[in-house]
Amino acid sequence: MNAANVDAMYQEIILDHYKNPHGAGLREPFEAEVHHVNPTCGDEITLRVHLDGGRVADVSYAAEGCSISQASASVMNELLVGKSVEEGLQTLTVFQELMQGRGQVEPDEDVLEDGIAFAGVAQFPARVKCALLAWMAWKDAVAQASAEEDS
Amino acid sequence: MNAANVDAMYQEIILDHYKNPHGAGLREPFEAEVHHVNPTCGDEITLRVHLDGGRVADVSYAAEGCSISQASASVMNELLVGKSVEEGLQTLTVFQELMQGRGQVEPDEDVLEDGIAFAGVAQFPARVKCALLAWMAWKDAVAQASAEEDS
Amino acid sequence: MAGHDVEAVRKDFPILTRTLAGDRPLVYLDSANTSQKPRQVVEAMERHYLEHNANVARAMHQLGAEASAAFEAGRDKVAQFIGAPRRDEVVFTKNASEALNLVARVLGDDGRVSAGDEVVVTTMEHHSNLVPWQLLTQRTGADLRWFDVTDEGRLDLDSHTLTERTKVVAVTWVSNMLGTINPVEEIVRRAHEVGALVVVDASQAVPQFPVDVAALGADFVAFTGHKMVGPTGIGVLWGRYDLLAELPPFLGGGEMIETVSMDSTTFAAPPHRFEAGTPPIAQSVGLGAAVDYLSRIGMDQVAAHEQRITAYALDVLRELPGVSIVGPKEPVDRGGAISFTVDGVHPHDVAQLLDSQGVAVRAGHHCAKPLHARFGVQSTTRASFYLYTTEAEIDALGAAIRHTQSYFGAR
Amino acid sequence: MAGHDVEAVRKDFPILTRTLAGDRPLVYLDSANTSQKPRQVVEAMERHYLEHNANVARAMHQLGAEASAAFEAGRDKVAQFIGAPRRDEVVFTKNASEALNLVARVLGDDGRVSAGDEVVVTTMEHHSNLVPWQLLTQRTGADLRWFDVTDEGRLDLDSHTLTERTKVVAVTWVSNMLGTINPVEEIVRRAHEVGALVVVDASQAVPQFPVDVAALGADFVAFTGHKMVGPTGIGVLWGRYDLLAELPPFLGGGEMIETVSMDSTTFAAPPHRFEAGTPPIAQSVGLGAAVDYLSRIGMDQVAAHEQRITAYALDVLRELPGVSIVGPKEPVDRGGAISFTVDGVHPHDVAQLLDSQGVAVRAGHHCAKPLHARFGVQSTTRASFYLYTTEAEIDALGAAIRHTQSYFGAR
Ligand SMILES: Cc1ncc(COP(=O)(O)O)c(C=O)c1O
Ligand SMILES: Cc1ncc(COP(=O)(O)O)c(C=O)c1O
Repeated sequence: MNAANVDAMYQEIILDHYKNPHGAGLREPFEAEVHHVNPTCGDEITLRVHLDGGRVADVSYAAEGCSISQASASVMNELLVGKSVEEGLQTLTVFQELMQGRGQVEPDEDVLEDGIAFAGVAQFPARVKCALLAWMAWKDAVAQASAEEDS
Repeated sequence: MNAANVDAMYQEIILDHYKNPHGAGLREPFEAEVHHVNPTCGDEITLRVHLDGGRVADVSYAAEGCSISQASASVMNELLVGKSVEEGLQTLTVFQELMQGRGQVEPDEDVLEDGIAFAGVAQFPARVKCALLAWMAWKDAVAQASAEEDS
Repeated sequence: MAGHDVEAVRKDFPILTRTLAGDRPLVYLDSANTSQKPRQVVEAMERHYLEHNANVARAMHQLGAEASAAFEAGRDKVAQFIGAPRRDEVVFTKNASEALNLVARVLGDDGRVSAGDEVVVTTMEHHSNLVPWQLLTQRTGADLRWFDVTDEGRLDLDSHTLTERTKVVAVTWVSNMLGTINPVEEIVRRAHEVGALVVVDASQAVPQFPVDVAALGADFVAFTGHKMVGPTGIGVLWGRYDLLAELPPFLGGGEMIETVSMDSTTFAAPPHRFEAGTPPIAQSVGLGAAVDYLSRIGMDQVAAHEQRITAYALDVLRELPGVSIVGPKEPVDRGGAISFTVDGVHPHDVAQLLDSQGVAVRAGHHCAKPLHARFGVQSTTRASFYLYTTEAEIDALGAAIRHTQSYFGAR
Repeated sequence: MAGHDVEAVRKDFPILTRTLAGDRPLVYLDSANTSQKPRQVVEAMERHYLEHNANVARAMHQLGAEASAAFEAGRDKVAQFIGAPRRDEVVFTKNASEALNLVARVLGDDGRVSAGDEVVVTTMEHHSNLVPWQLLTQRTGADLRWFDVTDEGRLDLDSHTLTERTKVVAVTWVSNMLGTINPVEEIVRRAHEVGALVVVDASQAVPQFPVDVAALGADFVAFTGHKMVGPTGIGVLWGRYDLLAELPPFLGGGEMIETVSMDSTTFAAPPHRFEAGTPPIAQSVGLGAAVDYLSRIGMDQVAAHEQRITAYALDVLRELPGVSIVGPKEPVDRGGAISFTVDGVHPHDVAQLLDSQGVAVRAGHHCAKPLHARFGVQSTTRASFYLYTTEAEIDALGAAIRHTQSYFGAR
């Protein structure tokens, strides 16, 4: 957690996503909207998913939070839109493993693309929740939207 | 609080009063009856006072407790019955000072008579409440009975 | 497995080498009241305060991360120690009493106990597992009922019948007065048959034998740090996660919220929902160290030692004329607390005389007044044992009782 | 009187000599979250555990007498420290949050707050002095109202009018976010005029300046041990004795009773009525040592030092371009917590970068979400000071903020 580690956390990629978030904003249509909060620090996200026959057609969001949580939402949008829900959930699992690995997990660039930049965050337990906020919101929203579709 | 001190607490006088309590039992008439409990150890006393024109005509009681609390009720009965309420309250003050003096107060035999035997108890903070239980009950009962008389 | 080395254990407890007034060595037979603490536990807290102290959860700095990790490690250790399926089923409270009150309050607030319902306890309960239920039933208009005990001090499960009206059965696992170990599994079975929740007061159980809350099958289990070689100021409520997740909060404040506005508030998931304000941080570190200490010795060993010492003490006490044991006289389904009376000497006077010989026991109602009433005594003297208790100390107890008898008899 | 010797004080706090990752010395600016502990406090608890440990009140043996005396001495010291007219007005809780919840619960249970009544707080409250009142008003059907704050972060006493309907006014003495010191005496005057009770959250006050509860005139005052160089696991509720004596219990259990039967129970007098179960014994010893420590330095000195350091820090922060202080910018009626934002950098990122320089601050909503909403920010970064804080540490804060700005600006 020294200066070097901070640089490992604040990768160029993360700061770029933070400054130019991908897919930010709330859009129509959507099947589910959720609001998630990180109670420790107050970071918040409102997130909508639009599914189209088992594919993630859109993930739109309004997020308020630190660079890590914002960049994570942006990277997630890039990764998930266009994928099948199933692939998306697999990606989430891989990302979650990376984040909860305390810096011991080697990131898989084929699956996570820009998401590998978060490897450094995994060394900061207090910030892992920031990186996962958007993903957990998406998981929740997808579950709701799928239940909707099925019924 | 060594063996010597225990002997100081369990004075012959105290054990005598314990074995042959003075004025024990609940009697009529009475103007007030109270029930006091030492919550720490469970010692209990039910106590009645009968006043007669500013004099303590009778103090009757049913007590359940250790040798100290029982002997104290017995000594108190001896000391108070026949005295004026005012004298009784003064005696109580003197006794209380002795008990709360942590063994530093010289007992006044003229006022306390057999009560001076409790000087040793004052060295045992946990037992002071035992020695005071009956006295506090009497104080309470007298207050109630006097209020009664006045009204 | 090697036997339990009491002498080695005693070296970890500096207080046991103390001498008291009259140069008498301390014979500490009051562990059911509170246990002594080994150096390891005290030093873990000292190190925490002097090297890693910070507030938890809220802090992002390095000290905060260290303190949070240490605090949550205490929770992990406790969860593992009691076989909790999930770490977030372990709620830290200030003591067992708060844990039990927490359950009683939120069941009422949630409407799970209301007018016409029945809450069932036993006459063997410590006040801390009785008064909260009295207050709950008074607040809600529910009825309080109880299982009675037999003359030998066993729970009489025929003395009350659970029905569909029964919403909660709250029972102690081990009586702190009688030493009786209750058939908690059987009670759980009967309670669940009628759909009642089971709250187990394990304050005297968790310190003394291996506990597996998952195997037990109860809904809530409460215990307290200071009786298991841990610090004061921390207790534990274990609860089934799905149940905790449905229940409303107990205390409101920092760290138990999800989001707050002036008008409305949503609450965090368990366990944090039930941990308002700054938690017992150093105490969790201490309790974690306590659990490590007990685990290193092995709870099987602790239990076996307690069985041995209790059997020995029952033998010694039974042979003393004029001494009557209140509670089971055989070392069967029985923990290491023995309450007794001495003919002609009030329990306080017994305790005082024993103390003058260096023998520390408790006298009084042991926070179990109804149980004393049941046995027709106002108070008793209680000797209780733990992993550091020796047979020599039991012999000292016997000798001190004889001294007491002659002291009061001779004068 | 000699001035406050910060360097001498720092020697008592071993943690302040720690170095963190990257060999950076610790700059601890998070004392409003929790204070560090001097050796004297930690050692007092250590000695207690290893030499005098026993349960209190219930035990008649010598260790029990020692432990009880030590525990009750903690109460005496706290009572004297805050100018309590009676020692039995000091109730020990687990933290300030429990103290505040205790009052809210028992006022509701007692029917002193019921449907149609009004409870008044402020938008400046810590969640621990807001959520308990939200829960109370929800349970009872009473209304929750509040005083707002001005743009400078001062309480706007004209924003709400107290009436006969107002039963309770609950207000923080010092805001943990803004640092504002509120005119509590004036609030007490207005509240008592309409017959309302006043509950003061003094969590940030008692650690920082001399407090005299008798002079203050409030009905209840709550604070917490860990913010005043004391241990975690202990808080204090001071209450007027006559009021405490009228109120029903909060938690039921051991030590808070007078007598118990299965059907009915009567309760002990204050403070014990409100202290169910084994109390925070070692923590009272620690808090007593903390109070001794602060008294030896002198609360006047502590307050003067805080004023000096806060003024210095306000100067440093005001001069940094792109840094905005949220709360009073002048060191007038102001405690030593300064919340601020840095243009273009999220508070968590600020805190993280400061931490990488060894500077420990807090970022987030500081358990004051409504107040952040009031100022249109989701979170802030907060630096807070105590008797061991030096001007060099404030300079380090300034330098670390500049580093943060260039780090995020340059990349
Ligand atoms: C103003 C204020 N009130 C209440 C509290 C709660 O204190 P505790 O967390 O010890 O319950 C705090 C501290 O977090 C505080 O700053
Ligand atoms: C059986 C039982 N239940 C509950 C308690 C209460 O524990 P605590 O005082 O730590 O709240 C005790 C101990 O006093 C106990 O023996």
